[in-house]
Amino acid sequence: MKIQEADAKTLLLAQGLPVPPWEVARTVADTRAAADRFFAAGNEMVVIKAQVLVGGRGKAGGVKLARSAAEAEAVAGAILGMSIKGITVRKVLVAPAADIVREFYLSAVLDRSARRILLMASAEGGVEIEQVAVDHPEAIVTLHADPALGLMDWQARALAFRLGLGAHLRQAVGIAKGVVRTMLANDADLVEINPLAIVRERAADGSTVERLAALDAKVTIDDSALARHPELEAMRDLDEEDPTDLEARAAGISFIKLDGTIGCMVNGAGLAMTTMDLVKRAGGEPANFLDIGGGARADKVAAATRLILADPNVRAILVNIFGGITRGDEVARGLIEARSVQERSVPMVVRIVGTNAEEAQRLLRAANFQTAVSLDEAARKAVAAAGSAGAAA
Amino acid sequence: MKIQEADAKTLLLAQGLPVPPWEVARTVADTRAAADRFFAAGNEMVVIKAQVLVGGRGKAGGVKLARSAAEAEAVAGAILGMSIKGITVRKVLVAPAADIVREFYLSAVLDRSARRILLMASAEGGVEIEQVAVDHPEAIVTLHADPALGLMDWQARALAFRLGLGAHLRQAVGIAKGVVRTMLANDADLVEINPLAIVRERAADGSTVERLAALDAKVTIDDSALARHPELEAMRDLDEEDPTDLEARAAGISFIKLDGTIGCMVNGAGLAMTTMDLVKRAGGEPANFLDIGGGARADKVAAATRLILADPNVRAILVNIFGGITRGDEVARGLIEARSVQERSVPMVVRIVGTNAEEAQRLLRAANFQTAVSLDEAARKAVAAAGSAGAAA
Amino acid sequence: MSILIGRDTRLVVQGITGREGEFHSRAMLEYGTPLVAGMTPGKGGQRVLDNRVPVFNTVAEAVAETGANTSCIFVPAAGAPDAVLEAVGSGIRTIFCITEGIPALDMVPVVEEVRRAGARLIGPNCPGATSPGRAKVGIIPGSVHREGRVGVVSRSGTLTYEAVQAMTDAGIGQSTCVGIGGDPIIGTTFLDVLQLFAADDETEALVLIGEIGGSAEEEAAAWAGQHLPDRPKVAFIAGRTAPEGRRMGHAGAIISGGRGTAQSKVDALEAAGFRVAGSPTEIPALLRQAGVA
Amino acid sequence: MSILIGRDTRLVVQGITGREGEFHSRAMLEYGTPLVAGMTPGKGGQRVLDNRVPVFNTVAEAVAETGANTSCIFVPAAGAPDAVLEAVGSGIRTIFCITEGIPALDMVPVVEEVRRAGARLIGPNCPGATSPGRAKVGIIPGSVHREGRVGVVSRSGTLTYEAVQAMTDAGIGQSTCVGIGGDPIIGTTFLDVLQLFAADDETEALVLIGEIGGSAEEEAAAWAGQHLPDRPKVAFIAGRTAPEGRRMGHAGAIISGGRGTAQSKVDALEAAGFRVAGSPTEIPALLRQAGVA
Repeated sequence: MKIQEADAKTLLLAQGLPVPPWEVARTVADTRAAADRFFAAGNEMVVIKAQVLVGGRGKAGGVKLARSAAEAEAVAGAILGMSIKGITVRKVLVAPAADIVREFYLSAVLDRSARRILLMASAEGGVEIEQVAVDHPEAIVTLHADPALGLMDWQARALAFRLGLGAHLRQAVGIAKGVVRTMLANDADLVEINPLAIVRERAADGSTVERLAALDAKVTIDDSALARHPELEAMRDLDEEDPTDLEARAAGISFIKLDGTIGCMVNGAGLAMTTMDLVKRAGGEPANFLDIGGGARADKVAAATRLILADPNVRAILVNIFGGITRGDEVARGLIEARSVQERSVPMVVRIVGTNAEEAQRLLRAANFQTAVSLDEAARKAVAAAGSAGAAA
Repeated sequence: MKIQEADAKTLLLAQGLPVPPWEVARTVADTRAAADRFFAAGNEMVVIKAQVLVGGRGKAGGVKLARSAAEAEAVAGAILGMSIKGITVRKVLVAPAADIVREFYLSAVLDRSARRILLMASAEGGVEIEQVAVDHPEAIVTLHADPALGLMDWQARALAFRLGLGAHLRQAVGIAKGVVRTMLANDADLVEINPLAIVRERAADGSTVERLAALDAKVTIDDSALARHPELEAMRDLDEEDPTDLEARAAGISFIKLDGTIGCMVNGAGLAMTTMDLVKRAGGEPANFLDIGGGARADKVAAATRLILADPNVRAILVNIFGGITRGDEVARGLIEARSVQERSVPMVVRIVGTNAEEAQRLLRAANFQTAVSLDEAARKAVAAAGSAGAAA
Repeated sequence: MSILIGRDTRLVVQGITGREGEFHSRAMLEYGTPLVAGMTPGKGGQRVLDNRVPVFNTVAEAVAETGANTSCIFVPAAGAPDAVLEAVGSGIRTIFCITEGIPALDMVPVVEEVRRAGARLIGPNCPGATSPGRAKVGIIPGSVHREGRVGVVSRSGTLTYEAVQAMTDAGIGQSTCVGIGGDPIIGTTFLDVLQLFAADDETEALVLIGEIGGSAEEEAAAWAGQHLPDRPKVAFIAGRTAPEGRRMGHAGAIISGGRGTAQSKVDALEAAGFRVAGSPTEIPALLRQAGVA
Repeated sequence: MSILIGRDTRLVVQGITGREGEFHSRAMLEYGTPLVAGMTPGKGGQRVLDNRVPVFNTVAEAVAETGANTSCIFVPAAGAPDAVLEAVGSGIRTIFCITEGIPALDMVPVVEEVRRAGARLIGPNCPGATSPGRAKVGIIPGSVHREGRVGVVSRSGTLTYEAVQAMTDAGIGQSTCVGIGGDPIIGTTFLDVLQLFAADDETEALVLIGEIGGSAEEEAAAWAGQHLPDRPKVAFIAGRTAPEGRRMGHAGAIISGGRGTAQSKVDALEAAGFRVAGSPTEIPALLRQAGVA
């Protein structure tokens, strides 16, 4: 689960990382008021950043500076309501603009090959790490945290020296360890600070001091761990969710909406992807990924049907069930019942093999469903059905 | 550092262990009031326990039951002020008397050979584990916590089954893990629950339920870790400390008062024990263990002298320094200075070898100290000096 | 021979008294698997599955009493990492963890401990393994199999059944089918299983069924290209139409930062001499083309 | 030969720029120890000890640049466990930790990690080791030694100097003297050192200097009695007059529950064929009696 920058910063702050203050505003007036408070506190400039869960908001014009309350108001007016990669911006983060001396990149991810937490850092901060990996692979410093002992101080020191952060050793060690702690404390898949920056600040005596600060933060949470972190579940941003996402979660169905016209209902994630692939191969476009899981019963089939039909682009539904724990006849009954109550008539091609497949076949034929024996055949039939349904519409 | 039962129970409670309520009272009136509160809460009997840091308080008459406030007052009167192994009882713990079904023993200690935390348990609770080890060694169940993973659930379950606690599995697992957590959270050397008991309690609906409860607790803290646990340092019971203990700690001197007449001042713990042993071998009795540590300077020597002379039984002082980091001349100067201000004149035999030993010898002879070359000679001379000093006194 | 499970397997099922545990244990017994013990804390002393299988409170007791050497875990996600550690700590050498939904970071120290102990973990979130005609451990329907000489390794469940059924229908049998699981942190990788198959004299050909996410297919392909140049090799990769940045059901099935795409895997497999199928149903024909009788 | 340190030793001192680190590093250099590097985070690039020793920010750099294979740690207690882990993680094989006052539980995972890596840790809270005429690592005064063929192992500092001085004064030299440290959790035990001495062809006789607390002396005695029946063996145990339940300076020197007494150790040593001295000064005479020339 992705969470917004402000929430990510809250998690970093909780682990003692140096995150400059910020406010979140949902209206132009609130943005101006927040900016005013930062100006009153002695800041000369604020940054206003669109809060969306997609990347590339900078390029899209979603991050702007403002030197006055009036300017902040104007900027907020431009950003709030804009669309970034299809997402409408509903809130902005307001923070003092930092006086940046140098930028770094720091993240913790799960390294599947090594089966450990991987720390990645680079002195090329502020740009995407994927780009650095292409342009300057030698600039990326990596190290693994120990599975049992975690990130040891000496590892964090070595990382700091390799990044040229010897002058900020103590802080750099604290930040590197804090990133790993943030990951462990929240069951995160990814904790990213980009940029981690050396910023220049004015001390109480008027002199300037340089210190490290986390200016942006990105955290994603392991979905499997959300059940034990209700405080993180509460960070889910419903603003950016489709209502179907919510319904799918409630029904225990794994569902991802796509742009095509052929709805898919499958048991098993690998088979669901394969079904999508075969739809495409047969000349169609899948409208969704949908895994109803193992041992699915009639009510789940009904919920899956509703989820698929909620998409107005859907012109045909392909049901592909390989019965193992899942009983084919149970799915067939669910489909028959679901069709009887559905508001929109869409052709359905059903392929059920494995446990109780014969009974399923009998039930489906009696109810005049289109059926198929092989998966490839089912995909072809569904594409054909969608084509004629599209032509009819 | 040993801490009192009430403090140990506080630490267990902080880790979620089931510890019945208690109060600590320093006067007879407070004991009666505490007992009254427990009676008012529906308890029929309270237990009143002397709070001292030495074992065997039960046998010494320091643990008694009371069925009424008047009886509690009488018992408190008998216990408060009594002497247990030389320690005056200054406070008591008051708690509801438990309805015990069965008693167990459970502790976590540091196993030096295995270099791991060792959990020890026995279904023979309420008696000292050393006694069980002699009488029923087969009744003791042990297991090691993993150095990295800690005590795993399955280990705790196996322990519970072996103790016959299958009916209380969930609670037993929580308690075993809590004991290890208590050890790790507080840098304890020892965490002991004896007895851990199945107690019978009345539920709200009048039925009786059985559950596990920690009825007594003993925790000792690793002295080396006290600096990072100020909250534990605050649990030090100054009531039971000799003022010299406090002074020794302040001076950074390792000091233990004993019953003999020959004070010892040595650098190094092993050599300090050896010096005591040789005093005994020469027919004397050491008055203390004292290690002034490495690189000791004049002020430390002066403090050590004061510590030794605070004991009125001391009739002679044996100083034994093997100079390495410690400079012999520095120690000699410290001794000369210390003698010049000391209130009580006691013969001193000094043996200094190693770094700057010759200069030390010269200084000591000039100041009319008795010196010795070998350690055995020094011990003999000290014993002789104490003998004549004793005769003269 | 076969890999992971075979004639020497003596299986204990952890969580045998749960709904799923009991259901699949019955199927394993019916398939002929030497299921010698069950384990559920607090249910020790019972016998289950028509009185055929004794239940113990701990794995250690099951090992001591029945000589169990392999375990299959149906314990819920919250207790599954501990169940794996119990198996390892009790001397079990091969552990199948069927449980899904275990937080990935929970598995990091567990996988390390398994490695240190020299044991083997398959999964979590895996369907198990079958050596047709000998034993099946896990939840793969026994009916899809046929005895033979093709080794199958896959990250998914029903997709594997689909592919194996197609092989069986075409008269191509399997030596062992292994589902390694769809989670990001798993005990046994494609590469590990290919190495086991390489050393198995009853496995003549290989089928690898992968999906988007991570780089385990690429790593396995590189090794197989180098070490098994002459062995018939067929592969299928699911997720060609999956969008970037979205988890496709399996916790591990995600393309991120442009890495883990189906195309990258297909390219690596083809470069290593795998014939890559466009649909699971094409696998039998490609095996025949590669020389499987 | 000698044990632990010798002609192949290439030493890096962790915490070389601290007061103690610098003082003892100078003494080690003067003794002729091949001290090739120092390490203090943030002081990398400096040279210390009259420009003779380069300082690095990390142990890994010291190893890469100077071929260091042994380390000596003078880092304060709060940082010492991490310093040991850094040495292990950087490829150092023999680590002497001089630091005292490290909480015992901090050392439990560290000692385990050292063991897993196949490295060796001596200490913490130990005076180090000397192979007279070759090298000394730690804080033992070089002047007490004399080259020879008696191996000495001890839990304490100044008591060891006392015993070694007595041997040297009597004309009995040492192959290696090892101080294993007075803490309850230490990396190398009496038994470990006896086993090293047993394999060393320059060590003819053994001196073990123990003290109350724990059972390490008993364990070592049992092994030596069985495996080194003919080797001359002398011991001394400190703490015959120590009361029960009080820590005698060393964190590990405590009799608890009637265990760890001097008598128990003396009995075990005598049963294993050790001659046990009543005073450190008697050690040379007992060595002569046992046949040391």
